[in-house]
Amino acid sequence: MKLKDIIGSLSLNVLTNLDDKEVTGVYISDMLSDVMSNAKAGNLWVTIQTHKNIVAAANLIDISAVIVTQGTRVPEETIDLANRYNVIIISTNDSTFALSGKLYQIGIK
Amino acid sequence: MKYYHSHVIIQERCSGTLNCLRACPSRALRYRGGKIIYYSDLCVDCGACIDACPENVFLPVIDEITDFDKFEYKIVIPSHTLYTQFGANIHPGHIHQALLNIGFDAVHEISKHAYELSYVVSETLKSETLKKPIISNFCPALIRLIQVSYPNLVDLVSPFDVSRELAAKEAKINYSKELGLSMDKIGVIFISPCPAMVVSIKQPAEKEKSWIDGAIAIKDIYNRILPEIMKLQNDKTEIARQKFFYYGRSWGELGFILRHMDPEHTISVAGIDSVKMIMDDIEDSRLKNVDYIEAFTCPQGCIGGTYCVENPYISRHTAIMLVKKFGQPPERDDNEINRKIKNNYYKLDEKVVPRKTRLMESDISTSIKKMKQKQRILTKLPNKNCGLCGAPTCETFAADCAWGDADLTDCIFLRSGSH
Amino acid sequence: MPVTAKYIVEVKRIQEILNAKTWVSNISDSDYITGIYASDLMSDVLAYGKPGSMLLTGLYSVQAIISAYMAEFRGVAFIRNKTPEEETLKFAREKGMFVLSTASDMYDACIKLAGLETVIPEEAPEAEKIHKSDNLTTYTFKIDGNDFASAGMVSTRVKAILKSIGYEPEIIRRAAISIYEAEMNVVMHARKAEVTLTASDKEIYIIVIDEGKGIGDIDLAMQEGYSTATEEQRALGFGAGMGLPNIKKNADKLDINSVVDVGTRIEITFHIK
Amino acid sequence: MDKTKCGHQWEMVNTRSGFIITEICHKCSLITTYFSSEEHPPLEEYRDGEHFWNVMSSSQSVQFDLRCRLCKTQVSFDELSALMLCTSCKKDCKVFELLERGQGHSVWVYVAFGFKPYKDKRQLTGEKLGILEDYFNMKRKSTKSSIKIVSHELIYDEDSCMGGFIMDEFLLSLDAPANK
Repeated sequence: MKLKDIIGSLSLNVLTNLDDKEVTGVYISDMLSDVMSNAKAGNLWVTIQTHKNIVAAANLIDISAVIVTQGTRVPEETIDLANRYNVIIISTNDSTFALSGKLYQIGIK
Repeated sequence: MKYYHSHVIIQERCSGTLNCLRACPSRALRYRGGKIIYYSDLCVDCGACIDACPENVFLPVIDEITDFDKFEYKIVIPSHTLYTQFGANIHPGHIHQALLNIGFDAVHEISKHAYELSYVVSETLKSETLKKPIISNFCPALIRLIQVSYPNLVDLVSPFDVSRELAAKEAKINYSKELGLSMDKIGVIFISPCPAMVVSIKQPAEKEKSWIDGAIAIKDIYNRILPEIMKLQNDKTEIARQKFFYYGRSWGELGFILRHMDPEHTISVAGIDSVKMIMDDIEDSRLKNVDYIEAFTCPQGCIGGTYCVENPYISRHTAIMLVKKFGQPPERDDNEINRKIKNNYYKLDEKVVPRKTRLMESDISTSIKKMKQKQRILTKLPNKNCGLCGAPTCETFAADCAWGDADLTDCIFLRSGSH
Repeated sequence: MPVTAKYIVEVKRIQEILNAKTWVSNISDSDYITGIYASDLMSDVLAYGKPGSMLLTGLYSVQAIISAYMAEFRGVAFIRNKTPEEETLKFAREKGMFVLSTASDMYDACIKLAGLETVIPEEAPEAEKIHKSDNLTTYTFKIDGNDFASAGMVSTRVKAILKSIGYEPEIIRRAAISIYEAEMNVVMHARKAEVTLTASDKEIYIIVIDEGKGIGDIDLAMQEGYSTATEEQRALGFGAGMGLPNIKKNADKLDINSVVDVGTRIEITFHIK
Repeated sequence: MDKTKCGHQWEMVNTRSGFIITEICHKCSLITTYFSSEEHPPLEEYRDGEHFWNVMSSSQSVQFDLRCRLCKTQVSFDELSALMLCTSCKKDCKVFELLERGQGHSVWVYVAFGFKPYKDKRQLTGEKLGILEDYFNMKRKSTKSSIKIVSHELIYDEDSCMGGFIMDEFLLSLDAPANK
């Protein structure tokens, strides 16, 4: 599924530059070491972490986009770094649990 | 911003008595991982930790007499409090002579300036438009307390420089003229009753630089001048009535600033808890018809300072007796003072501004999130304030957890579930 | 249209759906949870987790169960077949919480459980929205009528809270004065009262509900100098008839509802700029 | 199959969760780091020979091996404590030089840190760094960029490193790292 379609159908806020990517699957975790060892390239990564270190992990694994839940404010520093590394960060006011339900409903398995 | 503080912590000496945690009125100390943790942003330099620790872990940062050998001419300004440390039979003139005997070149008396200042303040209070009550800025620990805990009150802090600074300014200027020496060759040394005044000299809250070059603790100089005073007593030495020997009417005990002011519209308060009560009242606009507040964080005022030697109640008695026996008002030239008021001679260069502490977040939402966490944690804590987690109270522990400085598992009640 | 999710699921259903292993049960057949919070970050569990929920986490530290307990959760489910530590299990047994573990990863577990959610569309009134937002914190205080000795305590505590949050000094000053006046009114005229402070990034909202004689004529009570204080109270310097007018002067919004011989409800609002 | 000729296809196996614990000796200020599968680091200071160790921090982390799907060669990465994305730095640092050189071609530089003290502990060999780099590059889908993994030895001054660390230091603390 295309990232732009997901953003459109769930009306998510894009915080960084956006280029369209293919999304394959979802990985939920707030642990960077967990993402490094278990997430797959192309995954949507759902988290409430906003530290700039998420860019390091997302870039390493080639995550399609990071979705920050719970409306957590993402620091400028993180957004600047994400733009430099073409990491896409998206935000939603939903909780991680509520968002998973919606992602499933639009067909991401 | 890096704050200068009055003590250093010698961790090796600490065996974990936790006395300091409980003594600290600003809740700036913790004991974690076998070490004392010091949140210096909350510290008001009251010196309670120095007093409370039986192991001398808190080492006061203070100058030694030899530190001033670099100056060609050394002027000493004793705090009012020094005069109350030797009993009511010792004439202040003998104390001055003893200071000269141990190597100072001149003594400059402070009470003339206190007297002058009280006139300046009384004149200012006549203004109808002035925001009142004015809070005395004599006690630097009080200023820090206002900066940290009562940011709304900074505007009420007296806009005039304190007597010790005015004394140093005058001494430096006059001696420089008289001796033909440049000001940097003249050292002005203050004899301090407390760590807070030392800090106010090293890092003033309301101006660029202090007129005073350094400070010595009363307790450090006490042993040096006591033998000299005894010698002078034995020899029945005539007191040299040099022109700078003014005997003020007050010696640093609670109420001394107010001596020269209208008691109907003034309040005097000492001891940090009582001071906080009054500050709360001011914030709630609950004090009606009060124009001026004299407040000291030490119990009984400066005579209760950490660096004092004598018991404050005896000092208080001595102070009363000294006034009775030797007190005489210094001469005052009101016209001259009025001229100086016009020239802003007494005004401070800068205003006191609130201080940010580690608990203040950049935005309200983050702050509220933290407060909510703290509140939730607090309801699950035993509220026994046992201190075993290393925080002085359950409330401070909850805040530390919320602000990420402590782990929930540090609470032994939470771990064993015994409540 | 605002949508609120109602989530009430029996714990044994969760066990079945996740094909979960039960480490600590402490639950009866009819026990249920009212929400699910999926997170590895304990600060957010404490800040946003709703009481009655279950924590779904990959964080197998004992901190997880302690944070869940603090947030008044019913229990914890660990993902990826993590074996909980003995300390976690001991804690759960002591606090009457359940501990499960499942082979699913977080997304898998979430989507399985999300199917159980009953979504009820709900028109939320604008006024209630802010109080339902996550960005607020609520405190409750009690005041006793005639307790002149403690008068001012609530105002002092409210002020301390507002200061810690870091509002502008000016708004704190106005709030402190208003609460102090409201507190004095209770002490002088009512039997007892409850004060609720709700602080958010948009407003400070204070409700004082008292049981007492009530106010007969609110317009009259709003006039400066009007007072029903007794001679004794006035001799002590209270009851100058400036209470309500002073609150009105300081607050951004003041609502008063009163029933004679029952009590008064005062709502004071301060807007954050 | 000849292992030397195998065009390895790496997969991550044998992942173990645990904690990276950092300790300091307060007598000589030496810092040691190690991986522990126990949650609780030693709370009290303890003595080990001439050192008195105190815990400075503990971060949740994983250790893993990489195994080739084809020839079954298995390589352990027990010497790796954390990966850090180099983001910006002083010019004197070789890693930053690499980054600047790579930016135009979208090569992102990660530093692989070993365990301290570096001179006393076995460190990742150049060969292993290459394997790790291959693994992540193979895993990545992007054709626009690739990653480069280098040893911490190239760093000019570790204490001033401001990069993005892939480790979970703040999970347990209630203060979200964003606010640090």
